[in-house]
Amino acid sequence: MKDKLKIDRDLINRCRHASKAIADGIQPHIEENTTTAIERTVARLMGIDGVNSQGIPLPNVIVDHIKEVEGLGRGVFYRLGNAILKTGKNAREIAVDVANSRLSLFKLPMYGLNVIKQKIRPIAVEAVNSLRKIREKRTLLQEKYPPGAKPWLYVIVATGNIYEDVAQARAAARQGADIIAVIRSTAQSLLDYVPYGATTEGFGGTYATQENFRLMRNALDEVSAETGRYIQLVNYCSGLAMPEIAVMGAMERLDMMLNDAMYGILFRNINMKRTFIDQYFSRMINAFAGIIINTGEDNYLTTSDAVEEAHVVLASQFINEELALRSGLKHEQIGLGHAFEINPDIEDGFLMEIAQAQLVTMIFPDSPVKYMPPTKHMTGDIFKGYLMNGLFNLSSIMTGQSIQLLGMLTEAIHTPFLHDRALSIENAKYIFNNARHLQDEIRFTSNGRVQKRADTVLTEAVHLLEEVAEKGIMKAIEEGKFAVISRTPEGGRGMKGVIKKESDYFNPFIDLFKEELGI
Amino acid sequence: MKDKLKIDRDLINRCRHASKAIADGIQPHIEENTTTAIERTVARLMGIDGVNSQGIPLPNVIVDHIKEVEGLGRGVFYRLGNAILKTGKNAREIAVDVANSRLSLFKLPMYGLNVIKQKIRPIAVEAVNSLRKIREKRTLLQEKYPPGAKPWLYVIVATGNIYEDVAQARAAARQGADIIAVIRSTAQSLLDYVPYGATTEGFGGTYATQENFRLMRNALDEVSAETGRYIQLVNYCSGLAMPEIAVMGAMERLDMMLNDAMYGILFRNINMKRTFIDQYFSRMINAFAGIIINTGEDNYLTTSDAVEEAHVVLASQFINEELALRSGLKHEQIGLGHAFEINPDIEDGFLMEIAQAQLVTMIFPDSPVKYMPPTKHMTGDIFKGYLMNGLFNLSSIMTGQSIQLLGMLTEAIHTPFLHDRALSIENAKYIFNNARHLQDEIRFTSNGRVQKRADTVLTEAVHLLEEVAEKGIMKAIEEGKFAVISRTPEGGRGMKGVIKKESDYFNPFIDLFKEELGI
Amino acid sequence: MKVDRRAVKPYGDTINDGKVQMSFTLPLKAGREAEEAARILADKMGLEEVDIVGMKDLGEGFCFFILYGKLSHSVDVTTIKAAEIDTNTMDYYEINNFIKKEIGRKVTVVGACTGSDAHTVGLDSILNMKGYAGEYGLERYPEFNVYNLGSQVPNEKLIIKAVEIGADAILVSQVVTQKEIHIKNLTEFVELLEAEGLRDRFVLIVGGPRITLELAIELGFDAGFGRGTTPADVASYIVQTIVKRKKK
Amino acid sequence: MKVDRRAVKPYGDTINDGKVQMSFTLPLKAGREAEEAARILADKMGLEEVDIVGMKDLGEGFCFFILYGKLSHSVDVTTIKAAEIDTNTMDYYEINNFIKKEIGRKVTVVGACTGSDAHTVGLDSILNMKGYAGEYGLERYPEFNVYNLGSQVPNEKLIIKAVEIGADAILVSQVVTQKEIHIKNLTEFVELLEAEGLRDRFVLIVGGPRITLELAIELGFDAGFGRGTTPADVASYIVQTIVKRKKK
Ligand code: B12
Ligand code: B12
Ligand SMILES: Cc1ncc(COP(=O)(O)O)c(C=O)c1O
Ligand SMILES: Cc1ncc(COP(=O)(O)O)c(C=O)c1O
Repeated sequence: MKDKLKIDRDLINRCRHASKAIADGIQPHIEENTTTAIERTVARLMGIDGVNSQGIPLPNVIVDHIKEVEGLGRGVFYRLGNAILKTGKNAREIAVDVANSRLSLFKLPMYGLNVIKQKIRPIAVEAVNSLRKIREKRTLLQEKYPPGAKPWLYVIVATGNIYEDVAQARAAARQGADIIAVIRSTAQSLLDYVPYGATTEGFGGTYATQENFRLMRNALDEVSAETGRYIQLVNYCSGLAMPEIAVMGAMERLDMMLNDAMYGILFRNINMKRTFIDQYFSRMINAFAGIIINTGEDNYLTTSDAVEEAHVVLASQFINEELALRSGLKHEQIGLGHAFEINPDIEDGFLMEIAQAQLVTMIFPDSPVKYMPPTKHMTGDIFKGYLMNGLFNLSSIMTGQSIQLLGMLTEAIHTPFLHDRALSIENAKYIFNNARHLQDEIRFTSNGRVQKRADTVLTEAVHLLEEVAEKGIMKAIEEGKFAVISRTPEGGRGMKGVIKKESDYFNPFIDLFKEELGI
Repeated sequence: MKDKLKIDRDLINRCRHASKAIADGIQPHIEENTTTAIERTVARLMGIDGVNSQGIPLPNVIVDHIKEVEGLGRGVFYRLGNAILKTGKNAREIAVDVANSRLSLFKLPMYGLNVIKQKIRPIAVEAVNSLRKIREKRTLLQEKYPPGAKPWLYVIVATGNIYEDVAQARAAARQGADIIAVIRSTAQSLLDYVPYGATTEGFGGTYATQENFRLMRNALDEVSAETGRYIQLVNYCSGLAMPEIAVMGAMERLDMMLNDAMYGILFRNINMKRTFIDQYFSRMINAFAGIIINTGEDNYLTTSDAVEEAHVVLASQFINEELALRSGLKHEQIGLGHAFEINPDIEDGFLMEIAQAQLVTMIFPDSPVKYMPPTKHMTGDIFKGYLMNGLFNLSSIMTGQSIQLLGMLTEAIHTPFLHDRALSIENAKYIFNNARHLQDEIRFTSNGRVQKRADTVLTEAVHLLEEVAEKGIMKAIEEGKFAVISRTPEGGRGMKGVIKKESDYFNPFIDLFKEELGI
Repeated sequence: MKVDRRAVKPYGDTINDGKVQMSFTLPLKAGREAEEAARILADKMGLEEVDIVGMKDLGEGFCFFILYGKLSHSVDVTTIKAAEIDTNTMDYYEINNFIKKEIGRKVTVVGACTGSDAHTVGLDSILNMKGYAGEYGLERYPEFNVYNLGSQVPNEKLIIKAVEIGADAILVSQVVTQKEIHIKNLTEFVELLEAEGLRDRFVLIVGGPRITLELAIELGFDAGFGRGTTPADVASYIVQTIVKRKKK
Repeated sequence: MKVDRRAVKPYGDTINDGKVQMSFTLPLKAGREAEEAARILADKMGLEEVDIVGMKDLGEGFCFFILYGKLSHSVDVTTIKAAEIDTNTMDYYEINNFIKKEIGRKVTVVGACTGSDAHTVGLDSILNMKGYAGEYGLERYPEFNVYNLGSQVPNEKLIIKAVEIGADAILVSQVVTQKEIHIKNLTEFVELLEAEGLRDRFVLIVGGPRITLELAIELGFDAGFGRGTTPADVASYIVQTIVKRKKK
């Protein structure tokens, strides 16, 4: 693809350079600490699942049990491994016993850490291998049922009831959707655990549970086989349980995960220290599982103006990219967020939209951009909304996007109805087909409005990134540099879940993943 | 405007050359004959209007009266002028007397033609002057209330009831429409007269009558004054009464008229000999009245495929242009018809659409193209229809069109409802504003799909025009070269209304208009 | 998520939620009064939890509404007896063979756009060689004799022609429906036929985008064909109906 | 073309033509049965001359319909008494002056997005400096004390804060309405206030895109503000209501 925008490569290099400095600034913090969520993830990887009699998930039960007595500075692996060795039971059985107060891990005599490492590591290796098999199964299935052509049609289901979701998802996939995202019930990201089992009562979305993942995966596998087109499944791995959901997704063969380095901090007021640690491990799991992440830059534009804050979106994409690479994600796995949110009343707004959309694909040529539809400026005028979605689709096909989250004509009214989604698929198919090669056929006028706009956005992003690099990301967030939202390093939810690693901290999975991912 | 398509100028020259030959071929026929419709028009210009007791329009009464006794080879001016001189009554009073059988023009002693010419010419001059005043009034009003920016938003009203039409037109104009077209009741073009008075019963449209013109003109003048934007009024001057309607339009200050050299022949099976004569005189009147004509090439695409027959549209535009110029129309008054009718299911159909739309504005830079919306491929899916109208609007703003006939989302269902039209205006405003300068910002890839398509269409048009020039337009129509419809020179309605001019034929208006128009 | 066929309701995202979208214009200025009027109308239609999501003044004392609501009505589909074309669609080859075997002579049909209707494209799709959606039209069938009279044919003229050529079937196309002009025209056509005692001679068919089977039957036709009809649908119906009548 | 205000009907292109557009999905496969079911439902809603212009199978046993019809119902608008905000909107300067003159002290308000609702943009448009559609928010008004508690605030917490700061008005924002979650949450809020005997201390306001005045009043609020509300609308209402109550 020729550079249609004549962008200054040097500006891009400066952005990448600043992003590295930003990541360097936060890396020590990430490595020196663990979190309750990470330890619950370790518990899950060791095989713990289910809930106790009060419905509390067993990973929480076991982690809280350990935390209460000795803190989590050594991680859960040590006590759990010891118990396995001592009792001969598997991790899940041990968790059940602990939950029933039939067992305390602290009443058992202790092996030395090295012994445990040596003897229990195979269980961890086994767990990792089984995730690998799932990843391989995806590869096989995608060879057998190749995914559709890009831009992929990405639609959401959000009925609150997994069984209705399944029906809606199957219908959408048959109509031509390539990707189904199950939206989570409102505020699930604030839960410091993952709900359990099939659920039928959510608001604005359906709870992310492993059973719900499984039900949807099975349904979509059926449709994949039927249509000969592998249908991808998406859920959300952000919030206080992000690494846990990552591992659940890896187990149930999700294909994409919403996962952003800063989303929880900015938009859910989750503690930043906590989030930076959790995102690192969760992304490692995503990376290993062959999952494509979707970052959340679109969210900036729901509260900020898309013209004024365009450069913040771009700056955040650079940061997300750098942090993702450090977790072992490949460029192809980094679905950067972008959104069509310019006020429709602005003269030449469409030119600005395509300028930025083109800019992003130019700067991140190997990363699939996840392009979000108009939401903020949608109104009850469903006809106009349908048309705005059409321009959005056109912008995508004109600028070579990859992942197209389809807009709903009823965006301002309700979560999508069955036919809203069908109409959105019809919209995208029509536009994509009817303007299939438009991107090959147009060039932008030299130094015209489009090129100038791209240049402005990039230049402003450089300045922002260099400023952030200088003061550090935590400080920058505190100063409200992102989306005009200010958060303090100690504020927000989940701070208590951050635990300083002790010298004998051990988490076999970090090493296994690092090795595999070559980081 | 730079030539975005890199078209071969020589091909254009060949097209114009062939069109001249085609026009030359038909000109003698036009000049040697008159028609009943032309003579009725002369009667109207002399001041005859109204109906007899059976509702037959007085222009028909008088023309039939003369025709019956002596044929029309000398025209009506002679007998009418004589009667005015002899009776001292005006033309209208004479017509009323004839209608009531109180007078026969043939019972009056005759002056010599030269005497009549000399004495009655002032009445003709007076009539032409009053038309000139109307044209000047338009100029004044347009200075006071400048028309909106191009592309002009052109909407139709078609309730069948002039009073409902008026309410709908006023609403549309206030919402932003620049042009209101009152669609005629079905098959009015087959009437060999013009209905009279305000009408409230039409099917699929409202009768074109002078009173209806007047009512609508007044309503729009009010809105023009209110909004400070001159609202243009359109009606149809095609069919068996085309020159009569032209003069009615001139009298009531219409601003545009549907008027095509071949529409009636092909789509209404009106005799071709008749049509070629009528169109010449009707266009002369349009030219003098400062009216912009709208040719009807869009009609080809309702029965033929828009991809296969694209070149026929272009060829017809060249012919319409040449014939219009010969009637004294200026380039600025020739609104050439074009339509967005490519099947929406075709891959890259949008590229073909913009190729042709751009081609037309390149070839006819001073003629405002009248761009017709999708109609044929519209279905009951009003959402998709609304979107197709959006792409149509985008195509227009991308290629610099002038007159945008807005598509209705309910095109496949009913003539427009009030809110259908409001939605169409909203659609156009959004797209035009949001992509205002897109045409300045894009260039087409050299030798890409768009450029190649334009070249193909033009090349095929050259071949068709040269073939038609060789065999003559009548023969070509007989062979079905246009829209695959075949008509014979003697077939179709209205042939009987063609009358060979005698040596002493006289029509003062032709001379007056020719003089004024410099032809 | 089981559908109760005795009480089927519209579906948005939860079974039986009854969700319906609606839009209309009222001859009232935008405002609280108009909004309330829209709500009352929705209420009379049986909508609950009415949500007026769009209200737009159109000028001239009119206001456009877009709304959503939950329909309280339901329909018992187990009792529905939808009129159904009682023949099945065969393909080009099957139809020609059927004629040869079961009728033993060519089938003659005559078609026209009647009254003031000039929309020939629909009828042509059924009758002309070229056909529709990639399927040949009846002219292409060796076993059919086709007379296509084209547009704006008076009812009388069509009947005279049908008698003259001894048509098996008459095909009427009606596309313009404004002010119910098609109903008037079709009714007149059947009355004319009946007055002449000719009704039973022909298989009587009407088609057009707004034509339904119910309407056709109500107006005294044998069948009606709407949007998306193919030549084979029509040909199959004609030949099978001819044979059925013969057997009676 | 005279509108009879005692029998107002929807308008397409002729007065009283009753034309209405509708779309919905039925849990039935596309086909004659589904089409008939759609028609019956339209009939029950009071539509005549129903024209099903779109029918599209969506898979999984669902079918989407688009239809037009003529509504037989009409509405007598002369009897409509739409609840109306009984104060009039003043501008920024007028409001501040009004407070100085008529109240003589600063007005304190507290706002929150309650329950699980995290949509702060709407409330912020009313309260924050920046405001909405070019109009300043209440924070910018010198005569207002504003406490904006932000998102996902439990009802109890909001009430405690209101009491603590001696608020004149409480502003609740509710945007998420799926499964009527807002009704539940707002009802609980008013019940809590009433249980504590605090209801009459405050001007109680709720806002959000799906909120109507009727709903607000029904739920026990003083006023409700929907789509397109401006800060001045709300400020005017608050200050005038305070004065009215004082006078009583
Ligand atoms: C093309 C067209 C024209 C062309 C017609 C050219 C021609 N030779 O046919 C022209 C430009 C001449 C034209 C003119 C007018 N038109 Co027109 N036209 C259309 C248009 C855009 C497409 C119709 C079409 O060709 N469809 C494609 C065919 C294949 O579909 P179909 O007709 O539905 O046919 C299928 C089935 O219905 C069925 N079928 C049809 N007939 C028959 C017959 C039999 C026996 C059988 C078995 C089946 C069958 O089989 C076909 C294949 O599946 C429609 C809008 C639309 N998108 O539908 C308006 C439309 C039909 N026209 C309309 C109007 C009002 C007019 C005019 C009256 C406007 C005017 N005042 O001048 C004029 C006058 C025409 C007249 N006297 O009848 C209105 C009708 C409104 C209404 N419901 O009453 C429409 C809906 C546009 C609108 N929204 O205003 N029109
Ligand atoms: C922006 C947005 C978000 C942002 C919110 C950011 C933020 N800090 O506010 C983010 C991305 C976080 C978000 C998340 C979610 N959202 Co959201 N979101 C929207 C969106 C696109 C725009 C809302 C908006 O900002 N409008 C602009 C403001 C100015 O308008 P407004 O809110 O109507 O406010 C005006 C008036 O209503 C009034 N007003 C509002 N509040 C108040 C209060 C008072 C006291 C007064 C007087 C007036 C008043 O005055 C304002 C100015 O005129 C809408 C869709 C849409 N286009 O409407 C969906 C939408 C509201 N979201 C929706 C959903 C479901 C969610 C989620 C639950 C999805 C999920 N499962 O994750 C989450 C969770 C949020 C939660 N826990 O509440 C649904 C709600 C469906 C429903 N009817 O129940 C919508 C309609 C989208 C959809 N179709 O699915 N969302
Ligand atoms: C990265 C990311 N995570 C999560 C979410 C939303 O999830 P929740 O409401 O559970 O925080 C979003 C919202 O769009 C997002 O962009
Ligand atoms: C040039 C021209 N004249 C007339 C008409 C239609 O008028 P009528 O139906 O009265 O022939 C059209 C239709 O679009 C047209 O293009």
